[in-house]
Amino acid sequence: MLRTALGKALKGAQLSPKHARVMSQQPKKPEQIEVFIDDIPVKVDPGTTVLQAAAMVGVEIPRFCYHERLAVAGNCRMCLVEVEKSPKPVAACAMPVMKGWRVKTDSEMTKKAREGIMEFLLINHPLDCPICDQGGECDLQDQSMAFGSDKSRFTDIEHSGKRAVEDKDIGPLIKTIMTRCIHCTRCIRFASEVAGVDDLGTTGRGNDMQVGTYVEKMFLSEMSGNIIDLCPVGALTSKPYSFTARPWEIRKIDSIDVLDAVGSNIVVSSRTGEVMRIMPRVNEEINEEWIADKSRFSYDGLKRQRLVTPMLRDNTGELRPVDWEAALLTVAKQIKNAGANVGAIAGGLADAEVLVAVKDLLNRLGSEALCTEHTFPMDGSGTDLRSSYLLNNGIAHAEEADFVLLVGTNPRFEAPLLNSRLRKGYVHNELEVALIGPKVDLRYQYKHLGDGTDVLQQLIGGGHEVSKKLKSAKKPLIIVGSEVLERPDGAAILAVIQKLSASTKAQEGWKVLNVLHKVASQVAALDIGYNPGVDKIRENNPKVLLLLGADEGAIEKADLCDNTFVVYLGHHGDHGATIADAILPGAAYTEKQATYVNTEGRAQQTLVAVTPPGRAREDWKVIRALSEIVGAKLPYDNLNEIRDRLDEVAPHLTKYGEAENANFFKQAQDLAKNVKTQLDCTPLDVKLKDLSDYFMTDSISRASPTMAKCVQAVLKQKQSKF
Amino acid sequence: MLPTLRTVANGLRRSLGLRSLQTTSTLQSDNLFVHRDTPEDNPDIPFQFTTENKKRADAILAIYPEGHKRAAMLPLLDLAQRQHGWLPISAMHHVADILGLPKMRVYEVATFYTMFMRKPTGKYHVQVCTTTPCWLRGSDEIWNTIRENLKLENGETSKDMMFTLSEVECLGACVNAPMVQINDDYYEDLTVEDTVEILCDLKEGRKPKPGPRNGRFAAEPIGEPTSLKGEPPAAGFGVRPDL
Amino acid sequence: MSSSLTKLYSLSKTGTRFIRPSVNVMNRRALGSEPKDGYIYVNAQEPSMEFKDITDRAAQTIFLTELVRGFGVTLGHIFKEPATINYPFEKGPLSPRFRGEHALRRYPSGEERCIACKLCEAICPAQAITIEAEERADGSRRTTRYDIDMTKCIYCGFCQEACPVDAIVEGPNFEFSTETHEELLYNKEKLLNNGDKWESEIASNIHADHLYR
Amino acid sequence: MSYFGLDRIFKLMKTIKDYGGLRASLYKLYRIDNLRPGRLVATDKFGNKYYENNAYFYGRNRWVEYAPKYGLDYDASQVPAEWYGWLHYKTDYLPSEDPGRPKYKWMAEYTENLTGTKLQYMPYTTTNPKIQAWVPPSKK
Amino acid sequence: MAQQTVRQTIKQVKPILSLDKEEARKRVVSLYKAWFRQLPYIVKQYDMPKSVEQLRDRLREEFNKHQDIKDVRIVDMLVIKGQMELMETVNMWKQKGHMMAYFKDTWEPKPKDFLSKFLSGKD
Repeated sequence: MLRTALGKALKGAQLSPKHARVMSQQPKKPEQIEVFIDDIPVKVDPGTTVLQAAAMVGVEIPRFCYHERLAVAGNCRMCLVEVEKSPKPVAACAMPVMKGWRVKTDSEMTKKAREGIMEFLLINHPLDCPICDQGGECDLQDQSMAFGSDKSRFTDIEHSGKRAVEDKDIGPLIKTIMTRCIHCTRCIRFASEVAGVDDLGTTGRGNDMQVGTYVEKMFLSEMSGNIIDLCPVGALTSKPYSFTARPWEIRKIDSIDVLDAVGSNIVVSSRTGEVMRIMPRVNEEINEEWIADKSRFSYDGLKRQRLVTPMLRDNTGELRPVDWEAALLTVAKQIKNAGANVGAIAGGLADAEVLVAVKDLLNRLGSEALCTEHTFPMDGSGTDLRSSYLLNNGIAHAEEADFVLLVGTNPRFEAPLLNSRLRKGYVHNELEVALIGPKVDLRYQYKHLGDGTDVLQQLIGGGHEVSKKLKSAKKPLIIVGSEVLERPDGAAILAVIQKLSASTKAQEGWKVLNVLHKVASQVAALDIGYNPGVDKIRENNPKVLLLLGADEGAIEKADLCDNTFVVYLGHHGDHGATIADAILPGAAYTEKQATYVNTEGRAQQTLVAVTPPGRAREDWKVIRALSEIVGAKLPYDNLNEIRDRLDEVAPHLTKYGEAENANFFKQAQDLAKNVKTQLDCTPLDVKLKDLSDYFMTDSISRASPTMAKCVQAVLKQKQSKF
Repeated sequence: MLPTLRTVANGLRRSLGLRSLQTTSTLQSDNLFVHRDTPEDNPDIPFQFTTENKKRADAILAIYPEGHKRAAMLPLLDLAQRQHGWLPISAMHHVADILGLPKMRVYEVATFYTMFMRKPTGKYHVQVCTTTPCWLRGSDEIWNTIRENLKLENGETSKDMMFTLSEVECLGACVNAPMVQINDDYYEDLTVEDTVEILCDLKEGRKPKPGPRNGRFAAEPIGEPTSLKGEPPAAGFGVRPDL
Repeated sequence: MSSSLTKLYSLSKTGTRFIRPSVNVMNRRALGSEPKDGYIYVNAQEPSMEFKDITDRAAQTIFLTELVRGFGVTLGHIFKEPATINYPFEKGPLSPRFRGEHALRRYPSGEERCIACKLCEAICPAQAITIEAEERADGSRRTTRYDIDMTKCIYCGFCQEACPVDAIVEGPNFEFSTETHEELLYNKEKLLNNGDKWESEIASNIHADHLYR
Repeated sequence: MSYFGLDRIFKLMKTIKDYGGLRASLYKLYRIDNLRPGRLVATDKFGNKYYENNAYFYGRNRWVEYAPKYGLDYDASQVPAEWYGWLHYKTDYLPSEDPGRPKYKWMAEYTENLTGTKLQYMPYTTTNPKIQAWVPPSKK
Repeated sequence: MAQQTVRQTIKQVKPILSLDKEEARKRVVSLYKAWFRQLPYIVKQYDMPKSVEQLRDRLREEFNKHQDIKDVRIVDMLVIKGQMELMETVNMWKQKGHMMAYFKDTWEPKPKDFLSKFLSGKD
């Protein structure tokens, strides 16, 4: 909607305020103007709205429809303020300030305007706060307390005067109670601007206006949950969370999402030892204030299919619950028997602490067979140079790019928040996107270059139509999906891309080569020194194999010897647990304080929101206890000590919140020249092509009933005609 | 039977001053602002512009500069409605396809304007103005005449899909009150007999002459003009002498 | 018979006036010594050492007047109607607002009233209420757990004040003492059952009080 | 006569007679520590008898005599909810006459305080377990 | 050196009650007897679900717990504590629960090292 073909046609002629902000980084700065908010003088750039100017001096103006990250709509009128010499109050969110304006946010007129608007809003708003999930964190509640009148002229003894609106069915995630809607249109703007799914709109007019989809249609977005946060009232609420908790009885713990490699910052709300919901936390460098649906809604997977007690496989081949002593002793015995012939595979949800503990343990036993489930080419620079496996340029900078080449990735589902950045660049910043790989729907237009590896060759050769654009771009990005690098010819692809990125004329400090990982543990594992891929395990055939939540089926029972003793350390009964001979229950990401490194190399930590269920323990502690019984005692007893060890291994792992840069592109490219593998001619492919593929990708989301419902709903929507 | 009983019970309760419990949404408009699939209106029914209308559509699109093509939505929807008699959802989809817009944007426009008929409408859409001037001039009689003649109530369509009757607000022909709009034509200065005659003509396939029915040409007074009879004053009339 | 004895008792009471004529005098003296600064001396005072008073006191000690008066009171009460009520056969007057054992009420249709808004849980000063809620199959908001720890409860009545649907009420019953602690940890079923049992009385209490709220 | 309190003796004798003889009266006295004349107001469905005698002062003028089946195991909580208000002087209406007293079909049968009996209430959880453990697939 | 200091201090510090070990022993024995005689009444008064024999065993155990203590002053101090305990018991200043606390199961000490912490699940 925001950008049709017109956007391109009128290049630079008319720019949205956001675009202006991006452009204003250029040296020419317009003169600032002075305005007075409640007699406090403030100097602002021209074009600043009254509301923004007021925020600068700390005066908050009430609002419903205005949102910092969405276009200005100006339809709720809650932000009306008096401006001196203006006969009528002005809408602060939409009105740019003029020189010398005196804005009165606390005058009689302003108060009267607010009370009037509030009274109008409340005429048609149902008084069902007791059963409304927004109750307690509702903007309308708060603002009617703060700015509303203490009396109402609305008397409705017949129960016939209030507007009633039919509820809409927009999928299994969002519950709609449209009678509560105050028509702020935030959800509509989010859908069309950020999510790029133009399915929401207003139908009807006047008193009959309603927000909805007009036709029966699911809101098919991977970021749909954010409209719940945006909704200032209880019209859009979370379906899985519905009626289960109240905001005042919830404990909020800041944490990190680990279901993709972006590492979105989240707030885990828990109550009576149960995760009630997950909400985004603002982090401008990563997720702004959005999170993807999988991160938000798969928490009910944390309550299903959990491993709550250690288990051992008995003589009949059945897994039986045992206590920790028995489990640890048995595993230790097996490890002792195996000697150095022990291997470990780290899954996608393993944290840095357990990774380093396992590495230390196996090293002490004399084994080097430490692998990650997801592979990465070892030819050339391999994993020695950090810059060859990171999203080097950072997630936040993706929106500044002017040309993006996506190779074998579907960022919409592999990293929805990166995709939203790209879409932001596309909408506001004239970003051009090209994609090599299967044709997928990214919710913005891009140039599909085909899915063959030959396109890469052409690009290098300069014979391709896009190569000129790539070479001339000031801020080009090449984003490679980690999935294509898992191919046998991954090294060759990486080498080509390294060469390609070196050939661009990017500006100083701009890093062209970016690898987008799919799982949260991969970067940390590679940083610590794990070998990508399970080939080593297949070759060595270890007697004891330790699976750290490895559930993707990278290794099957058939790949191993019959006498291999498989130990599964993890939190969900999934693929890994079924092939295991011993199960050691670990903690999920909401239950431990653990370090994760996201795809851009930023170390972040999760915090403990709830305790691990049953007899489950924090993962690294299991390894630590095991080490003592095996006789190779690891020298750390508490979190601080193991963090010290992490610091020893790789100092950036404990610098929480900071993305440690890596810049060895040149060296990597030199090393890449040694790559012997040739490009394969099989087309590049990605696993997550469609929204229905997105919801269930790991052991947590596979256990989640909500995610299963989502998949079904998406498949059902596919059958629909709308 | 049961609904009648319920109505009676509700009426009784209300008259007794007891609170009634509301179980369904109140009807505030006779239009539904969500789509419901019906046999005559569902996305499976194909809609295409006829070749003629296709040309017209192209002409309409040509008016609007590149990048502003979405402004052609209103005329295109109108074209579709004229072709089909009303505006089915497949027509909205077709317009959305032509303009390359999300369907929702078309739904928004189509539901906003009351003159887009999203329900099957008769060949003749009889719109009776009942706003104050017409009402003062006897629109009630006209309304009742049409109602009885067509045996339709407000918003109903006759079974043979010939007539749809609706009561509308001011159509801007107050000087010629009372008036009725049938499709694009205004029939003004009506009496009961005129109304019956118009309806009869329509039923028999004749097209009655639109315009005032009392012999007036347009909005001029009947007979002689009663004011402004003299020569219009020259420029500068009534202006301060010093200017 | 008893009335005559009561009279006898009252005679003994008036008799004190004859026997102890000095009481009033002494009182008056004690109070009469009210100083100008407005303070009253309240501590034990030295007994008067006038001859008259000394003999008076001596006479009272010798004739055991205090003892006799005491017996008189006792004797009189034997024949009086006792003022204590014979619980559990007789029960004292109770207000309709009395706050006793909790109950969860139902609508006349039999549908439970509680909508799990958790306002009672929030307002409970003793944090005696625990609620868990979820969507019922028909989409309505209901509790799955409504526990009141009656041993924590301080019977302040805030819960029933907070309740928007009159679901949780403190019923009239106070005869719910138990032999064990556990029995006082009420769950939802118990509370609903209480409501079903006591609805007759709860409803009439609310009816009796409806004019005042 | 009243001066000598003889009327009371007659009253006592009449009460004894009303209660069905000396033996019954003695048992009553033993059981309820009281022997008073009163008007039998009603008997509830459990067999409890309600008496009233306004000659006694307010607070003692209504009383209940628990059903004979309880013997000495009478308990204050054996008064059913309908009679509770009358016995506590909240209302002067008898339950059968009170128009404000609802009678819904879902209303439960009154039970006395069952503590110490087999039927006593024992708390139990009404919720589902919060964590669903994984059950390993059986080999069979 | 340190031992010397200790010894000196011990010499200088005055004993509480008993002048020598024998006297201390007498006090202990008399306390034991006093408790012993009281046990049947304790069982009755506190309605303890234990037999007198069990209490006797427990009493002996309690005294034997300190059998290694040789310092007269500590013995005296323990005797005084025992007397206080007895007084509280006899005067019914205690309640059943306090008495039954003598028969509590032995509880495990708080886990100290990593492995026992891990196994007990306590941090």
